[in-house]
Amino acid sequence: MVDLKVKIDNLEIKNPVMTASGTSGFAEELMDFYDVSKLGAVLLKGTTLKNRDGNPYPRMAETASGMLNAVGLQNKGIDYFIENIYPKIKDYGTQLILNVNGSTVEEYIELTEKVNELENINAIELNISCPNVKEGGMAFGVSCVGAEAVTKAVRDVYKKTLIVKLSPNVTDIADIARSVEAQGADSVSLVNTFLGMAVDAEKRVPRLSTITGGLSGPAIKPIALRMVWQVYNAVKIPVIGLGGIMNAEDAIEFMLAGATAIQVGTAIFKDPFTPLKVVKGIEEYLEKHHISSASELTGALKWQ
Amino acid sequence: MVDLKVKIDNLEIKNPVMTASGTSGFAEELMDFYDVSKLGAVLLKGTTLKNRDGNPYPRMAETASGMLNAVGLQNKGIDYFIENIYPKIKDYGTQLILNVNGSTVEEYIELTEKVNELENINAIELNISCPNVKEGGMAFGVSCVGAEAVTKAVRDVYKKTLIVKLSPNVTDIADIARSVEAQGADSVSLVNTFLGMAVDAEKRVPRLSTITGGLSGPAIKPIALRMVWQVYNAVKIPVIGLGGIMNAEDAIEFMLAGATAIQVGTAIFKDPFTPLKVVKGIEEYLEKHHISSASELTGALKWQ
Amino acid sequence: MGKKAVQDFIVIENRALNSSNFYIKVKSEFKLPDLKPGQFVNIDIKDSSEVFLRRPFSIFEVNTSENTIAIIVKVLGRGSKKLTEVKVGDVCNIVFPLGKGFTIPQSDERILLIGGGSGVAPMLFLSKVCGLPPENLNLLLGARTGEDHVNVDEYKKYGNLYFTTEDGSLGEKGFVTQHSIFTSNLKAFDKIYACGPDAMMKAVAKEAKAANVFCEVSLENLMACGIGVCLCCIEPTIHGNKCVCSDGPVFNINELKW
Amino acid sequence: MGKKAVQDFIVIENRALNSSNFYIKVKSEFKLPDLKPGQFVNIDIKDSSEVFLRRPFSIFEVNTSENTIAIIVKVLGRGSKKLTEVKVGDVCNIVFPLGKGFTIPQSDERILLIGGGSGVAPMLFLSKVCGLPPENLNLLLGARTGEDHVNVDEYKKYGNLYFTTEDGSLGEKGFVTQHSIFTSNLKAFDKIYACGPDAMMKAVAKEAKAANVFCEVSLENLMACGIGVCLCCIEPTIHGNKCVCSDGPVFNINELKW
Ligand SMILES: Cc1cc2nc3c(=O)[nH]c(=O)nc-3n(C[C@H](O)[C@H](O)[C@H](O)COP(=O)(O)OP(=O)(O)OC[C@H]3O[C@@H](n4cnc5c(N)ncnc54)[C@H](O)[C@@H]3O)c2cc1C
Ligand SMILES: Cc1cc2nc3c(=O)[nH]c(=O)nc-3n(C[C@H](O)[C@H](O)[C@H](O)COP(=O)(O)OP(=O)(O)OC[C@H]3O[C@@H](n4cnc5c(N)ncnc54)[C@H](O)[C@@H]3O)c2cc1C
Ligand SMILES: Cc1cc2nc3c(=O)[nH]c(=O)nc-3n(C[C@H](O)[C@H](O)[C@H](O)COP(=O)(O)O)c2cc1C
Ligand SMILES: Cc1cc2nc3c(=O)[nH]c(=O)nc-3n(C[C@H](O)[C@H](O)[C@H](O)COP(=O)(O)O)c2cc1C
Ligand code: FES
Ligand code: FES
Repeated sequence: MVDLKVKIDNLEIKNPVMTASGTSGFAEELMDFYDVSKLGAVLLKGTTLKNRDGNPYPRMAETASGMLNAVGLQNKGIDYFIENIYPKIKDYGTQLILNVNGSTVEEYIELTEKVNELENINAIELNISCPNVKEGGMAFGVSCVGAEAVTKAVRDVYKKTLIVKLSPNVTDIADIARSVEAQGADSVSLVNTFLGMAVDAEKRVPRLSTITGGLSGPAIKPIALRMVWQVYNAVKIPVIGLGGIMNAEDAIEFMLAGATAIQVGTAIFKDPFTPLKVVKGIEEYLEKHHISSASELTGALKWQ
Repeated sequence: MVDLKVKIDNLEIKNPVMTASGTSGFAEELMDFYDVSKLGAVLLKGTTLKNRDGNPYPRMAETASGMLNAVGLQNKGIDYFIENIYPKIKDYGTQLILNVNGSTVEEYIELTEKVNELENINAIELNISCPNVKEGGMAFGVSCVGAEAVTKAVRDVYKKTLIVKLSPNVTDIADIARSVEAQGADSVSLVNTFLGMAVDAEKRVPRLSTITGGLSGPAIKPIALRMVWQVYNAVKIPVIGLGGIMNAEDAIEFMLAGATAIQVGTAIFKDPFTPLKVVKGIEEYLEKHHISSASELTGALKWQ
Repeated sequence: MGKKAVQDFIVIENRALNSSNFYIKVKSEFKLPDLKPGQFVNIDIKDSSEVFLRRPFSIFEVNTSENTIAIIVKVLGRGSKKLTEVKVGDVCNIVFPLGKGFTIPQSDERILLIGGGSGVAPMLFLSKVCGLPPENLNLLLGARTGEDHVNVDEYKKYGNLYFTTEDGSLGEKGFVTQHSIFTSNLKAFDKIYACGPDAMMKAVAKEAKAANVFCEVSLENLMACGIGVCLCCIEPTIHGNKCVCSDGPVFNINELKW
Repeated sequence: MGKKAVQDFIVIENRALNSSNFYIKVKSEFKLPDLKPGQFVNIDIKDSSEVFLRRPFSIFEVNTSENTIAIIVKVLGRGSKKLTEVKVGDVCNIVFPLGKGFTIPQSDERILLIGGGSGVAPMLFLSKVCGLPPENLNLLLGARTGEDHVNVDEYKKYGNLYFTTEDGSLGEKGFVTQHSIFTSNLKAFDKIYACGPDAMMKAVAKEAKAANVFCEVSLENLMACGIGVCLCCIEPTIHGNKCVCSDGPVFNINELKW
């Protein structure tokens, strides 16, 4: 029997597989297919202080081995979540991690204080990297100063595990990672989507209502993997890797490059069972290679 | 009859289709398939002052809808080029553009002075964005200061059309584009490859000898297209767009987003005829849509 | 749990209905759940270097004893083209059942079903299973030319069939909203259902609203997930943005911001 | 110009030679150019969501009157697997002819051809066309077990056949370099040719070098373009890095830095 457990700071997770925020709703939809308690964690939909309608339709465009989205953080706000959703999902038997988003540092603080009160939410993922909102969002994530400011403010009020989600749309992601580590982040997750664009050549219009949107899926995997490797070599806190993971082999590549845990995003759209299949595949890989615990994979890449 | 001619500064090219540097050798290999005089321009292999052996094997890894390379500017140096290659290719009947690379500003200057003397080379593409060399290369391309320094130095000695090739591995590519425009660049081409990585999960080793390498192909197209759009909206000089162009439809998307001309790179590996097919496809598109000249496509995207 | 499934089906039939529409029937080795008109399936397009996401198709026919589902596929782009190239015996991976169906009319109601293009599929399914006396059910199908109409002779037994074509080659000339059964007295119907191109559904909805007749339409917004997790397929409604895939694809027109 | 082509071929045969090797024959509607043993073709793997680049395969058989080319494909990963699923009648897009061939021996020379795995293909092609008297030609093929050996009975008429298997189930037990014909007197050969796994070719090269016998090997470095423009397939030689696709794939071992 192999040991699949891994730890993100004090957070124990039963296996290294999480769903990515914005790609698995509030886990309820996945429950139509299988019991999410088999997953390490579910990253809940990006939540803001107030209701957000998000961007106009069309919000998505298919690209080569990937897709662009311009959802723009549509959600009903934290109070609605606490009253109407949290009670339904809190006993799903997996770690629930809320993805929190603000347009100002104050919003992040106010939001975090509310999440502090939720007993069954043991970690938050601070999204400072959403490319699909005009105010805040990625603006914080693309400079060390911005990333530091949000992380510090939230760290001061948030007592449980603080994961900061990094934007890949930067010159030096290791720099940003070091900055948020210095401000007390317990972990970093990367990557969020890459800012991209799609054009309808026949109609001569952009394919997204917002012209540009966030690229995800296997297309971005090589860049995401490189960033995880760079960040793993730059910080001491655990790294959560994601970006184009479609199967266990991809997940293992991220772990070898330095990830302690991984998230499955867009692959869920192709097959909602993907996260579950990845758990199984990691287990089989460990058995086949006579490795006793998943945590041994982290950074186990051999080079030079 | 539609008019395919476009202009990059004073450089007249018979159609907007160029081959990308490093993906079409010195054009000789393409001549085994067809007459390159049918193309707008051929971007010659990245050339340095002295001979460079490049990186060790393995230098490439296939990825989802793309590939990583770690060639590392293998070439025999400018003097070898001038003596042994230039005489053979100078009358190919298309614009020949040399891609020049240095590790120091001085090297760029010395190299450029030599290229100045070559009558049938009417433009250079300044590569400040190669991710596959340790010294120089991308280092210049990821900061405005670096990009400015090289561009200014080369502009002072180079009299013909100066194209600067930008790195996509930056937070704000429009910023870099504005910097090189201010230093006298006649045009910018983008994008070079994205820094990426691939791992062999079974062997637990990197797939490239250099661990990381440059990602190209359709996978990167949405990001490249977005960058072309941003740069087009930031500068007045003509933009040359590339990154994942596989067919005429892709090429037209780049032109609509703001490119005056486009380059075909990795697609040549799949089919050496791709650049020729793109010329034909653009011609057909213009006819079908009753557009009289290719230059009308530039920035013709309709939005808001 | 287990309300929805991802399952391999085997293709047992694939034939051209006309130049651009194909009839594809797939069989499961498992018992099918209850499937309602208006619901859809999300199909993995295998072996395509160009298609990344699944493609949604309305359920057209269901045979619960044979465990088969049939769909009508109109060739539009890369994915639908590829899908129509499947051969008998091929495996077809499907996520289902997705979305909510139409409101089933009561047995004494008079209804009008309007289908355009591949939108005929859910209309035909609904006319077959709603259990109305044929005289109460009116099926109006629109297309560009007679050739674009797929053969629906079989459906004569479920109700009255009417056609429009833009060139007048079959049925009345013009759009569905110009057909006499539509223009004469819309209030004569208790319920109107429509599926087809956006422009057609909007035209229908406008008249139905004016006549104050119950009307449901089935939307075909672009989808990424099909299961309500991505929020890409949204349609603005009076209750805010709703997901076409999970809150729809069937909407009452009074809810829409058309 | 026109020295190389990108052409659609039609698959006219595809059969399993054993559990992991397939024989695939394709036909062109155009006249084939002259094709030499050691040259290769670069094949587009159609309809695969996982394969992006072409895959190179050595030419195994050529029929210039029928305009057919045959290759032997060993299933290794995604691309080779997919390729072996082609059906008679399928279109197969090929870039060819690529690379330089082996040095053809003179008619009075004694040669030893050594093939391992899918490396048998160019060896068999060479033995067929080099025009030597059969007594001068020795073909030594290595594999893990007897099952891994493809049937080469036909080639008996071109020379002497020898086999090795790691488990001793066919021919001599061990690696090719342990076979008696190899260990007895290497100097008896004027020329040695080898194609197969790197380790095998390196072992052969070492002995050939020691015995000072002419030896050519055919390399299978990973390729992106296959036509000499990308510089991905390089092999260090005494004259610097050379492209396996355009300077090779055949190299004299004295040139290599092995
Ligand atoms: C709930 C639902 C039910 C459907 N039922 C059917 C059905 O029964 N039969 C049928 O033939 N089709 C049906 N469709 C539409 C079908 O899913 C699309 O035609 C198909 O996805 C097109 O894929 P493609 O790869 O061929 O086109 P692509 O190559 O992806 O696109 C070609 C062009 O069409 C546009 N396009 C693609 N899909 C849509 C869309 N859904 N709406 C508007 N424009 C689009 C693209 O933007 C592009 O410009 C349904 C769609 C939905 C959402
Ligand atoms: C000049 C030349 C001639 C060849 N002739 C033949 C032939 O006649 N018959 C034949 O069966 N094969 C031949 N090959 C090898 C063949 O091209 C590869 O087996 C094939 O490309 C593997 O593709 P894949 O998609 O199945 O493997 P992938 O899924 O791409 O790879 C599977 C694994 O194998 C490794 N791998 C893939 N290709 C190679 C390679 N070329 N060398 C070493 N490791 C590799 C990958 O790194 C990966 O770990 C030849 C190669 C060259 C360069
Ligand atoms: C439709 C969609 C919505 C997303 N919404 C969010 C979000 O609300 N918050 C967030 O941090 N990331 C969001 N993401 C980004 C994903 O969580 C993930 O970082 C990204 O998609 C890369 O992973 P993948 O390639 O596995 O999808 C979203 C992605 C998609 C495709
Ligand atoms: C094998 C290879 C070698 C390359 N060499 C160079 C080079 O020498 N100089 C340069 O500016 N770009 C080089 N590039 C980058 C390409 O010119 C191009 O910018 C990039 O590949 C993106 O375009 P594509 O997706 O069409 O290939 C190289 C790319 C590849 C794949
Ligand atoms: S398609 Fe994802 S929510 Fe509807
Ligand atoms: S594979 Fe491109 S140079 Fe050999």
